[in-house]
Amino acid sequence: MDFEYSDEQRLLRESVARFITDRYDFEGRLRAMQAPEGWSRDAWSDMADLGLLGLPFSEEDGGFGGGGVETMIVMEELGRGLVLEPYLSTVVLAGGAIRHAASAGQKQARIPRIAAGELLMALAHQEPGGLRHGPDAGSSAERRSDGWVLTGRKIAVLHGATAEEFVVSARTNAGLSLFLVSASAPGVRVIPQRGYDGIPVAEVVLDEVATGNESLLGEDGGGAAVLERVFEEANAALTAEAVGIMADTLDVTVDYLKTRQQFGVPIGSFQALQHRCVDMLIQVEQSRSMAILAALSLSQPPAQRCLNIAAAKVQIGRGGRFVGQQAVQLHGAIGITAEYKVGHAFKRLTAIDALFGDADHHLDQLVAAGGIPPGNRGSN
Amino acid sequence: MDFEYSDEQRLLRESVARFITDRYDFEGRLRAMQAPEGWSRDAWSDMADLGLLGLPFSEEDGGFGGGGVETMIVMEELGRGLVLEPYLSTVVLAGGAIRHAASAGQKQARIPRIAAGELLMALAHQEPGGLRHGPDAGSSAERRSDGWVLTGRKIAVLHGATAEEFVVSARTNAGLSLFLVSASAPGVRVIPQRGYDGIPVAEVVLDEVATGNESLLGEDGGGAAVLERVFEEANAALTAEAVGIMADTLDVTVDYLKTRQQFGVPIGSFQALQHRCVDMLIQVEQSRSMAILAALSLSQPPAQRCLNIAAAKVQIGRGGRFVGQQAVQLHGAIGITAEYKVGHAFKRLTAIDALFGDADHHLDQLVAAGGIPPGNRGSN
Amino acid sequence: MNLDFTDEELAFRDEVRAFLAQSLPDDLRRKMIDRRHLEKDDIVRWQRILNARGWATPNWPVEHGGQPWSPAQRYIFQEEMALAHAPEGSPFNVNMIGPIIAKFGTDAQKARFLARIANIDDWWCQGFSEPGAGSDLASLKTRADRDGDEYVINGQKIWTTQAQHADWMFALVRTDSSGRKQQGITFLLIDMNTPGITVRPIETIDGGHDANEVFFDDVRVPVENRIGEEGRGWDYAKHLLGNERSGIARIGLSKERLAQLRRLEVELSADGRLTAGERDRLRRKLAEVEVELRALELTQLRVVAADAGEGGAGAAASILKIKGTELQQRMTELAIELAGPAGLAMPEEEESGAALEDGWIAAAAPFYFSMRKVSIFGGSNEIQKNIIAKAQLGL
Amino acid sequence: MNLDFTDEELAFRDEVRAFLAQSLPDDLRRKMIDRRHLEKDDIVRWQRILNARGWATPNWPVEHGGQPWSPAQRYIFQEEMALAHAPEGSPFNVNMIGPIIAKFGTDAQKARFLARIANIDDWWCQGFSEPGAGSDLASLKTRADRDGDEYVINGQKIWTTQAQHADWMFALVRTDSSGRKQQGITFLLIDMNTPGITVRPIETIDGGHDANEVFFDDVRVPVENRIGEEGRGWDYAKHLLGNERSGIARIGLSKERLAQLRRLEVELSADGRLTAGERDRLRRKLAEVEVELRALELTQLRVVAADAGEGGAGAAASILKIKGTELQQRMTELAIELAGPAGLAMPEEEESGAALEDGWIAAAAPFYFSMRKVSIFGGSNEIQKNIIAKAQLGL
Repeated sequence: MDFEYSDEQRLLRESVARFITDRYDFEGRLRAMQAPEGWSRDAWSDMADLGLLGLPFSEEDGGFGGGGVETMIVMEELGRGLVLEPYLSTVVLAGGAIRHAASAGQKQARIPRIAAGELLMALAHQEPGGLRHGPDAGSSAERRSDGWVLTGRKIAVLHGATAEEFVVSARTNAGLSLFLVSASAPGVRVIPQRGYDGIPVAEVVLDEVATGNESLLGEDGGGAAVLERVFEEANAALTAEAVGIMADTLDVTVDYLKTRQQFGVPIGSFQALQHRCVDMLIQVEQSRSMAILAALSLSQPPAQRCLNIAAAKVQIGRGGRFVGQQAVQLHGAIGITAEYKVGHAFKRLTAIDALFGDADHHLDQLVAAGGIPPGNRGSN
Repeated sequence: MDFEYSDEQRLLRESVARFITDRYDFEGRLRAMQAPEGWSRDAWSDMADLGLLGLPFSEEDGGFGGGGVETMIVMEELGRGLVLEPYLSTVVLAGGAIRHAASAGQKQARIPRIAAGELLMALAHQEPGGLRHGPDAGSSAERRSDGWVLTGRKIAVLHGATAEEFVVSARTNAGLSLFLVSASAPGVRVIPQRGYDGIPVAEVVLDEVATGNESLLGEDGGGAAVLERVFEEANAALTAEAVGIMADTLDVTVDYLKTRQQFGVPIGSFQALQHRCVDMLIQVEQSRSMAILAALSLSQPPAQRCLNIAAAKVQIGRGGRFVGQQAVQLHGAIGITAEYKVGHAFKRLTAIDALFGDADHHLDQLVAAGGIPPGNRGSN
Repeated sequence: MNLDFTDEELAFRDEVRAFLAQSLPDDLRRKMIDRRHLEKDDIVRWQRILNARGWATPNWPVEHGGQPWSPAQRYIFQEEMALAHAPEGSPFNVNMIGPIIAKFGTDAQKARFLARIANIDDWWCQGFSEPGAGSDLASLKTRADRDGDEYVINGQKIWTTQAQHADWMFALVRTDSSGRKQQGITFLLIDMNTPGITVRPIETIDGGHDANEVFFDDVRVPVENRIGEEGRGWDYAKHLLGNERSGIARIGLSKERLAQLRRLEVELSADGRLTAGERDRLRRKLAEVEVELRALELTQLRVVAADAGEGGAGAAASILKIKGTELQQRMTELAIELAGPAGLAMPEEEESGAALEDGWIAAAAPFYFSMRKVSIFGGSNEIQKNIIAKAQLGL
Repeated sequence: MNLDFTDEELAFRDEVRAFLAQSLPDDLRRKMIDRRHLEKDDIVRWQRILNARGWATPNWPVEHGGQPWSPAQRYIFQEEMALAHAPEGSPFNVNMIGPIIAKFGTDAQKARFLARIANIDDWWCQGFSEPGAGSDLASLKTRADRDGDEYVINGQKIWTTQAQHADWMFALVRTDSSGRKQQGITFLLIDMNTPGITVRPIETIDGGHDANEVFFDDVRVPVENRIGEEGRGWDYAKHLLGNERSGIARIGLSKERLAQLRRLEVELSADGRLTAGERDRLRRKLAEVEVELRALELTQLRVVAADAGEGGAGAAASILKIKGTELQQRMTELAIELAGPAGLAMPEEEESGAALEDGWIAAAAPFYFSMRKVSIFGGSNEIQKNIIAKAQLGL
């Protein structure tokens, strides 16, 4: 049992933290958000230089062989900066699908380019009119002699407008399957939208998009299993991101309470507000514990992994909502302006809960399984 | 739309309030509780003299024709005093069954004696091992030529040890039915117990108890409908009692916070504790509103009545728990001693939630019905 | 004691319903249902329809265009307005400056302003908050120096809702800094076209631009635009904040939203867009909200009745504000939970919600974010608790 | 970074398990499962079994009978004790006065007391709280006046848990009233058989009599029974309150209770004593508690690890106390909800819970009421929040 970072992990943390401090202050983030693409290619390039974009890929595939803890470290710091760049979409989501399902050739064509910051990808899975979360889709992929024809409509595609290639879920005769689809393929229409949390999203319409045989990612009919794995990793990553946001938001709020004067004293001297901050701190600490559990669970057997991460998502969904709402409330009017950080943090925490199953969804998973299995600390 | 009491109602309130102030202070209550029977025959006699015991019975039956509002007024004041006497068991529960189901002869034999404080009764319905609440029972009543033979076991019989007669629920061939059973009938065994809220309870064992034909209360097989009606009235009454307890408990707590000094100031000057008291006040006011709704619903059609009262029980179950727990917490150690009032109030509020369906149970009723029907303020 | 409406009240309700069915424009109703942003023109149009009927300013004194309604009638009117999806009028015109001028204004001020306020010929905004003086309103610093028949105003207001549309502002300004901070505050009416006024919009987290900073640089206001006496502005403002206790909880709106969520639950369940578990939980959450809302509705009716009767329900308005805003916020939480990831995309401002399928999904997030303000503005819920603790509990 | 136990730690766990399976008397285990009141003899008997194994005082310095365990081992030991339904020892002996004497006592005090404390040859109680000095502990007034080689004590302590059994009390008394109230406090060891001591039991709302008032009337205590220096008692007491942060959240106990509730859910569902709706809701409540409990367990492990490593997890002990007590209380809420009206009847003290069918029902209410104290005693949760706000957040 050991909660210490290794020396390498400590260095990783310091380098990402320095990147945030030096290159990604709140004003810089606002400028990036207001730019046409809604994020910064320069920052992305810096992240490539820091080695972050290849982090979770194996060394033989051209990455750095990082595991759950390394991703946790990166995501927490990115959370502190409310980073807008397509790390989750390209590295964790599309990159995760590639790690778990791609052929050697498919990997070779993509992972080095992702690690270098040259290839942007996105996962196009969510559809309108279905359940809010789950590894299922109504889009169709019909087999043709020379490949596949995809038809369907995808929404909430994170960073969809700047993706060069999509991982698309669609139903074949064999079941849900994944496909690599170029954004410039005929029949693909991408409608950019603003996400409420500042992360650009897109609607992606696939109108009889013909793709070659090599577009199938993983086994025909094997898409759901890959997606579930990817969602687990995404949720572990989001949990860490949320911890970074929550911790930073608490810091910002406490600083504000120390500075802001009302009735002739700093409002931080009011006990009701102090106790609210303590309640926020408790949520931060509880969430941090669960982010660690989620990160360390990624290397565990499926049932353990799945339920530990579900439990983590429950905690950060609820804790994140509390911290976000209270940070806004404690700031008063300035908390609801777009010119100030906490409002953005609140919105991002809201989005994190909504993505890949909210707290209630994951609580249902735990209920169905009869609770969190024991044994994450050695066999029981 | 009118929230004012009539002059008669105002007088009733004043007279019950005076009885509590003059005759039922906390020390007197403690003495009554520690007496062998666990309550005071003198106080009961006073309540008879005040006309409270005949209140809900019609004038032609020997009562005073009071309605839901009158019972609400009485119960709220009794709640303020944490009154231990068998008002709920004799007048509301057993008395309610008699009002709704008894023959003229059965009424005549009992109501005047109840009103005079001479007849104590109790409802023996709850059984071990079943659901926590519902109008069903496993006890049996077999038809004989000259009457019935009852067998079963009843628990949580409020004021069972001092009852002269029980209203017993038991299953006949026609379904659940109610019977009037003398406590001294052969085969009846009454085991007195202390209730955690100070109200005595009893276990009542019926071992082949033979009763006459005249023991059937209401129609053979008509027991469930009568019980549901009685439970509605009991819940409306308990809601009002809870409001009295909550309001008094808030008063006691606020007074304590004004008096108790720590760190050189009254602890009522601490903002976190002030805000907690405000949260309690909000629960008191919300609960009072629902007690009024419950009282006024008793004269409405069944669906409206049932669901309005369910909603009221949800509110006082949750509000009562909050007020009780917080009152204890705000008092600190003195809150958990048996020598001080708030601990007793907390326990009684706990019991009120548990009786006749707790907050969750009644929420389920609302869910099953699709919500509270509109229309309590005129047809919609 | 009873909760039933009298026959007269039921007849009044039918009259209100009939009027709303006939007179509320369909496009406005649609916008309200879709929770879309109302333009100034939308609000003005509806206000004038109400005004033509004599119902634009029912709470004003009868001699200035109010209605002699009982508390029950006022309650019915508000509830029916909300259930019919009618827009609310400008609170600044109808609930704030109108009653203030009617009560404290000179005859000249009444003649000049009241009818125009009722018809929104002038659009008003409220200049109270300042940077550094939010909940501690009395510490405001914007100065008004007397110069002959004019005050010369310098300073800054902030969070001024809809100042960008406003023709007039009613403002608190400091005319004296020597005494207690509540003293030396004066209540002025300021023409927004006066030279020296600059309005800068503030973007809020819901994507809206209704909040503003307003800067005053030697802005000259005639003394005749002062309400009441110099230095007594705090008293007039307090009167205003205590106003409208019957509407502060916005029960009607919340009931309408709850009804919409109930419809959604049925619709989404039927379409297979909720699992059985999700449906059960949603139903429980709705039932929980409904219990609290019903309780608050009755609490409000009790407050209204007490105001009409022996008067003074103490800090009741603060209770209504706290619980009412909590429920409004809770309702938007339920909606954004239901929207899920589909709700990530923000509608463009020019986009028509009605044109979108599932318009409620597009509206869920902006509405959730927007409603955070209700527990902050008008005295934060923490301030309301301070008020109750002091005024009602004596702590 | 990893959460797995090492092979050595797993072997240690097996050793603890085997010991508990073999050595914990069945009647004690049964009493614990039924949440029945433990007699003094029960606790003493078990403590001596542990002491014979060398495990009665693992957290003490090794030279005084402690164990050189790693934080993981301490954690494993506590968890296994709870899961096996082993009684907790007297916290006053094991966690409080023992470590204090080991750290601040004279050699003579160590020789005289420590072995007897470990074996509960002497039963200790804590004399800190006074009427009027609860959370504001430093304002205590019980006086100790020096008279030759003795202190003469006059005053009153209150809420003294198990004073009725105690042979000795460790107490804070005032030896100087001139300076700051934290100064002038002295830490004394008082033989409860000394003339002038009166113990009066206080009944608590759970029906128990473990709380007491203790009165001192010219009670003479030899100066040799003073811990450390006169006037520095506050420092020693603070050290004590910061102690035992690894156990304060009582995770093991809560896990055992959660497991019992899970078993109950299965059993009651199978018996048809829960409707489908009740079962679903109970399962959700249990899952919610489990998430929080798992998070707190990890938080505690992080605190323990930080203590062992670079040290100082700030106000972490207060966080553990707040959340830990909330969860303990929540668990008892779930049990009393399940008990329903059947839980109204209080068990008589002499009644054997095991003899009752559904012993958990009889235990539910007393346990629920009893657990209200955990958020009050040892510094109320409000005081803990004050501590965190100041120490950790700098507010």
